[in-house]
Amino acid sequence: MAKDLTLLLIIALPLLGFAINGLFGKKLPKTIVGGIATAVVFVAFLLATTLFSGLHGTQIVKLFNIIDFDQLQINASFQIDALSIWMTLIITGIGSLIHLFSMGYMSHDEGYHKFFTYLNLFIFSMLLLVLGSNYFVLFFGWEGVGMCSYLLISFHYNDAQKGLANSLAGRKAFIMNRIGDVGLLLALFMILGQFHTLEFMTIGKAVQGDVALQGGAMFFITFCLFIAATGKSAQIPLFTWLPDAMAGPTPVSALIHAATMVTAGIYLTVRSNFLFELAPFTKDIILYVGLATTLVAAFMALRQNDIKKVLAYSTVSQLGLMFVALGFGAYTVALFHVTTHAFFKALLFLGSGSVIHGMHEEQDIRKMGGLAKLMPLTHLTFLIGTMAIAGIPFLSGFFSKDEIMAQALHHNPAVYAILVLAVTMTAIYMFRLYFLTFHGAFRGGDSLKSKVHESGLSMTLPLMVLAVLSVFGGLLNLPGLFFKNAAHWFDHYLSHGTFGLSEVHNAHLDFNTSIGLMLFASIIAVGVMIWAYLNYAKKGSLAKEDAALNGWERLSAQKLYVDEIYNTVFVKPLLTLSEFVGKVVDVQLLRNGVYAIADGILNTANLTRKWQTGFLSSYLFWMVFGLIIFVAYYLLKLSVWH
Amino acid sequence: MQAASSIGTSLDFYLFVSFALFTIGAIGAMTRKNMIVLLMCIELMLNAVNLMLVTFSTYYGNGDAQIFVFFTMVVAAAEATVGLSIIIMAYRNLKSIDIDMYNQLKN
Amino acid sequence: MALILLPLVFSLVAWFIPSNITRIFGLIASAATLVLSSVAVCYFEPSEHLLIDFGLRFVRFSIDSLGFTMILLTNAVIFLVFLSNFKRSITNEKRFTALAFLMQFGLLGVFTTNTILGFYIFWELTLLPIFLILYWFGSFDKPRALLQFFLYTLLGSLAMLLSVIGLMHATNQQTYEALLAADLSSLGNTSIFLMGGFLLAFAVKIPLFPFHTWQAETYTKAPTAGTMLLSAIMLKMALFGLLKWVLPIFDGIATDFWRWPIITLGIIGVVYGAVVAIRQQDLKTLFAYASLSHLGLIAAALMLNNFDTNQIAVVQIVNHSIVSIGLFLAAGIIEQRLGTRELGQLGGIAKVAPRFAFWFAVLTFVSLSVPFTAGFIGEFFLIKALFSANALTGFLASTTLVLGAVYMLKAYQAPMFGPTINATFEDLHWSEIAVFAILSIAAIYLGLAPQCLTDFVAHSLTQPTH
Amino acid sequence: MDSIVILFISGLLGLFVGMQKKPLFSIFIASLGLIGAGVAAYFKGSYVSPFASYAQFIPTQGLVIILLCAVTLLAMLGGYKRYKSDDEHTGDYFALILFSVCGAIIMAQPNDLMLFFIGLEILSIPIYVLVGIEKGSSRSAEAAVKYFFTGSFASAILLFGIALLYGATGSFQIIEIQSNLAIGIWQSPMAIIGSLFLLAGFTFKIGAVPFHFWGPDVYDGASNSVLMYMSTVVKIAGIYAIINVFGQVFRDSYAFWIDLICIIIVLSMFYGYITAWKQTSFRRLIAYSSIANAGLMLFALADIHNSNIFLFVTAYAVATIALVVVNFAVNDDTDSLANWEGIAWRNPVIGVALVLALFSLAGIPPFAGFFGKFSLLWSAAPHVPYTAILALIASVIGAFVYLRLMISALKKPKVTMPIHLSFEQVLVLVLTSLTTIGALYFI
Repeated sequence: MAKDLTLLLIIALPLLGFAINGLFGKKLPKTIVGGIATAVVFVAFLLATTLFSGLHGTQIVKLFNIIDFDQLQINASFQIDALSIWMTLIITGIGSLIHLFSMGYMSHDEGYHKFFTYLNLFIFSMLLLVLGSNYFVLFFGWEGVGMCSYLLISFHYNDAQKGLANSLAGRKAFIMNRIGDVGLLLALFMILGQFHTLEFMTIGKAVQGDVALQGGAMFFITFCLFIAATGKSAQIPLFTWLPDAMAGPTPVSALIHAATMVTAGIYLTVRSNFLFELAPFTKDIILYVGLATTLVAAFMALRQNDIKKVLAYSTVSQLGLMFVALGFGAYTVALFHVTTHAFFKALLFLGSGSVIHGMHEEQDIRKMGGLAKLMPLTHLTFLIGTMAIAGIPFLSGFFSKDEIMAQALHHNPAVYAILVLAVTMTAIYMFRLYFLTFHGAFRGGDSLKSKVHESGLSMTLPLMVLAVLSVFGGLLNLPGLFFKNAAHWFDHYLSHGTFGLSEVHNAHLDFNTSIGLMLFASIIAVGVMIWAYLNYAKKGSLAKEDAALNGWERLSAQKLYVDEIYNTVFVKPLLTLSEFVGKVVDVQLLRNGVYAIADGILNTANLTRKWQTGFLSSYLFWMVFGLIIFVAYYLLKLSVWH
Repeated sequence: MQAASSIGTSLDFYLFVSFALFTIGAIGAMTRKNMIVLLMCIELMLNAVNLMLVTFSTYYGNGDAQIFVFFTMVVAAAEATVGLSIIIMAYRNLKSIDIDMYNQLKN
Repeated sequence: MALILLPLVFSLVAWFIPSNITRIFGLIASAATLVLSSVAVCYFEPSEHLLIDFGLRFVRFSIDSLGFTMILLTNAVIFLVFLSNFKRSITNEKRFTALAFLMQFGLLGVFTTNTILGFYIFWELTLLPIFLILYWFGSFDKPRALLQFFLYTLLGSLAMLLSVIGLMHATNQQTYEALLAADLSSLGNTSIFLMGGFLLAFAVKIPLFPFHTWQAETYTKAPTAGTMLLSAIMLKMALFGLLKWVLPIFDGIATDFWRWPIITLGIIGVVYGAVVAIRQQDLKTLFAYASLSHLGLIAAALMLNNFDTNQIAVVQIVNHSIVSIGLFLAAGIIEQRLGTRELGQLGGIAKVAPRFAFWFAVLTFVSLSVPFTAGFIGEFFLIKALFSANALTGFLASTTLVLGAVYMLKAYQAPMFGPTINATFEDLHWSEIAVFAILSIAAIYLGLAPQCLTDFVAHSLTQPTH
Repeated sequence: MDSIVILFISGLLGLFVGMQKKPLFSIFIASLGLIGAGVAAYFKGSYVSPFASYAQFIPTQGLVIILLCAVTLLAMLGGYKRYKSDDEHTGDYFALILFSVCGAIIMAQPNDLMLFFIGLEILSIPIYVLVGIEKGSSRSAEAAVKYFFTGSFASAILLFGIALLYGATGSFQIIEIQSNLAIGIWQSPMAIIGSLFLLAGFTFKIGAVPFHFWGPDVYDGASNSVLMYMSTVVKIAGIYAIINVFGQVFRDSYAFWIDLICIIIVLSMFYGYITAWKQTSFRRLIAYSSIANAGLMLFALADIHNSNIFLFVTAYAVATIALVVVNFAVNDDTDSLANWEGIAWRNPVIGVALVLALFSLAGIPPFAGFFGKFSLLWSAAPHVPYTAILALIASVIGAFVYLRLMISALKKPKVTMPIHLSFEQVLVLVLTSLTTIGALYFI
């Protein structure tokens, strides 16, 4: 099959699934709805693998013109290269697993067909985002995934207790994303102003090696792009929506808010690497924002009690880590972590979904415990995920994180030190989560305990697949010290197949430092694991109740009060402003002002009508008076006429 | 427009008289309350005009204005007729010929 | 010819038909005009003009591709108004039917006339039916609000009348082509004043920022059909006038003089409308301010008088018509079924009326200009044009993305989601679904293929000289 | 001349016929006379189409006569119900009206100030009488007294002006006056004072500020049927007289005089419309509206060479007649605006005629009032742009007044009892409505 046709099929299949489910989903049986939705994504994945295997250079597929003006042409066209196909593989691969999982997870939901409709639409938008060959198509997908994210977060808007909260969370996510979108929009405008095109390749070729471009314009463009990335990828200051987005069904969290959509910001940065390379200052900003995010989010995760919230903050933290890598210009490293993170975070989310499903929608870890026996398969896979993210040696997370640490150590030891802190905290909260959930005594009450059950095959199968990937994902990009030949496969793959990346070279540490680094990381991870085991499993420590929290714990549990601060600094003033402008300026000042003027004019009638006194003598007097005034005026005028 | 008659220098005098009469009439019309007096004042104004017309007629030496004077007199007569009958009708209604009593219609 | 006169005939006929078939008549007759105009478009060569001359002195018609676009839009809007109100008592009224057709006639006249005085006459002609519709079917408790709308508009259009007179005197021409050819730059400051007169009329109608005070009040108190007519098509007359008449004719020092003042007002309107909309409790008021925000953007972008932007502006004009019909229909549906539009008194409708929830959501997203809808293309390119003219205006204009999300989502979520306050809610009638479906399809079609529209209208837009 | 003769004879005839106490017969004779006069005027004058292009609304002699006759006919028919109720005097009333029209015709087209003055008095004196026809009513009596005294006072002022002008120029012939003024005499104080006195007399007739005082009181006190006549014919005749006289007198000193005209226009329009807003009586409202419209009419003087007044006065006259006829039908005794609520619903003819008339007065296209205003401003605006702007602002206030009236009339009525209209009232309303729409001919 021709490549372009394959590509179009990949994009069209989810759309087809969306159309079928959207139009007829209500009348079809649930298995067929879910089956179709899963199948289209899976077929897309298979097609993507064929593209992957036959990948050779960059290829552009043009579909049609969106806008064709004299000075501006924008096409709906797509780009096949290493980066886009890799992202496609992640999206469709993990996407199909999550679809499969959802068939089980959502089986009792009345909005079943709607859910799959949205999911397919999301996959479609996401594919547009990563496959587009220009910023416009990317923006298309960018906004599209935002919309789907909104729809899916507020999916359970009818819920009796949480319906309103769910919809508010969706709204928050949408608005926060929109702030980022404005950044992207402005960046696009500036790119258009600078290059008169939005095609990646054209721009890339235009800027390549052109050091003269380095400076103001590039800074603004990349800065705006980065703002967009912070919106989508939940970085400071726009990260608060992601934890709230956990209001959505868990598969959504896994797919959108862990594996795919939130990495769009990283994709954008990698895709625009040639621009960022010209803006070192922006890269510094990225580095420090990423660093701050990863630290802050990890800190917040320490004392969260909602199983999904912990994972959410963990996601924010990991994304921050990726941005640190980007800040160092280590694009492939960041993308490597995107990949492994997609594996284990999807696994963790699905695992938590399985737990929540089994616990009948209970998400509070204080009500869990001892689930290891009740849900063995889930337990095992969750453990693997936890170990992967915590950086237990030779699991996928170990390698990808290590790469980032290595970059940090190479560039800036201080950053490295902070990252060590963040990584340690990651291990702490993840094991805390794991042990509190799966070990110890069940705390949810007996009636619930009797109902807890292991999930069905459609849910556990994806878990197992993802667990395998989480374990072996690291093999994609082994460090050079183990297998000389197989090492850095991913680096090569990306940097040779993606425009601009071949220009960027990652730092490689020498042998001893690498070994030392890995050893240190392993010690931390394993040490934390043992500590957590002792503390939570053996000693039986439990999550404290809110009232018992001490100073730093409270800060963590209350998320550093960021939401409150935003509320006071941004939301409240905006609402007050709106209220003020609406009531005072608009109604009082403008509208009533118009009325007042009108009334003022019309009320002079009360005055003018008094002139009509009713007395004949006064009429005659005024007539004469007017006449005299006229005469006087004209005689005066005559005297000055010449 | 040459002065074609013997009226010559005394033109100003005639004009002054005419002005004076007109002003007296106008002030009278404005200040007096009795409708009959009002009517008379207006007649006075008309006659002031007549005087002026005749003056100018003499001054210019053509007869147009004198003919006009006749018209004015006729009109004045007609006005007086109508005016008096209106006053009578008004008197029937309000039992008064004080002009200030006629003050229902206002504002 | 029949294209223009048919509505007038229908308007007269409507008085004399039995009242029990009025609503059918309205629907069929408006459909007929729509079909007729669609057929006419098919036979129309976009690069040509269709001249229609009744032998009148001041009014001649000449339909170009922009005119045809607006004709189609008008006829479609009128049809949709009839369709969407099919279940309401208002379409059962002869008076409404007759006035709506009269309105259509006036609008068609505005969009097709070839003489400047004709433009003014038809412009004012539309006031008569809308005034009566608002008065008869609206809920104006005091005549003051109604008068405010009417007289505000009248003040603007009288200023325009003066400008029309001045323009005709200054150029000694009255047809569009002749006015285009006339050299106004020699007039100097006079041309600035003349353009100012037009702009005042347009600013009131669009409406631009300080002249918008009539809008919210009128929209709220008007019947749903009236609001639709006003917002979906009548206000477009001003944008059309700007695009077709004022900008090309006054291209030169007058446009240069007024460009930044108007853009400033437009951008203020964008931000101001959005900010005010956030806190509104009445659904229709909220949409009114949203409209202020959207139209400010179009007006501002139009003032750039850029060939490409003007084409996109047409897309956005059509898009705004789609959005406003849809949103005001939704507000009307809620009001009709529940008797209130106060957000605080609404909730959980989605649960009892899923079909309504779905279509309302679609229209909400259309108005949020998400991808695949015309608004996405429109907003993107309009803001782009503003941005390249001045980065600050572009930035301010782009805040509409965020603020728009804030108020639109509120407007959607507050009544639809959350705890059910209103247990009974009759779901959509087929006629209402049809309206929503047509609107959505149109929006998505334009979102994917705006080029078909921009190419079509490009023929009749003049390339500015600067 | 033919027209005047015909009118005079039919007036005389009417006096005799009136003794038969057959109102129908009287109105038949009177109508015949008016129609005959109109026809005669039509065939007499060298009729040039005034609408050859929009720049040429020059009134021809015949056209004014036809207009005056037609408006009088409408007013007479509209008020017929009142006239016939007093069948002893029906013939007299019609005779008075016909004589008065004679005066109007003479006055409107003068070439000689003497003739003009005679015409003016012939027009006015019958109206003094007509205003007082409600013999038992003190209001009517008061109106007659006020009208008579202010009117004859104004006549005296006017006459004084004529005398002064004569003194300055030595002639009553307008052409001669013009040619004499042209050689510089216009700068003599006597000519200026004379012109001002003359203008005062004229503006009194059309009722512009500050010589408007009689208007509201007299309109209020007069009966509806007389109001129809005097609010229209007098103004038409007056404005044409102004155009014809001052078009010549001011010709060479246009720049000198135009500010006075502008002041009068602006004062009249604002004063008229604003004061109309607070009125509770319909006839007073019409009076103030007519003051404002008098101001508008004076725009005809702004462009002396093209005074495109015809359309405007026609539109004004038919709309006013329609309104007064409606008021006559619904509201003869109390004359309160409150009685207007919902009347459009109680009779469709009233509804349509009312809406058209009010929109026409407010100047909304495509009705006659708009074309009238347009043709006026078309010539005037380039000469007096700022006044035109002020006038348009005032027009908005005016629209307030008219639309409030309409809103009141369109309100759902409390009383749904249909209003009965007599045949001739329906006829008048239909004719006025047709005229109002018929202005579309000028598009």
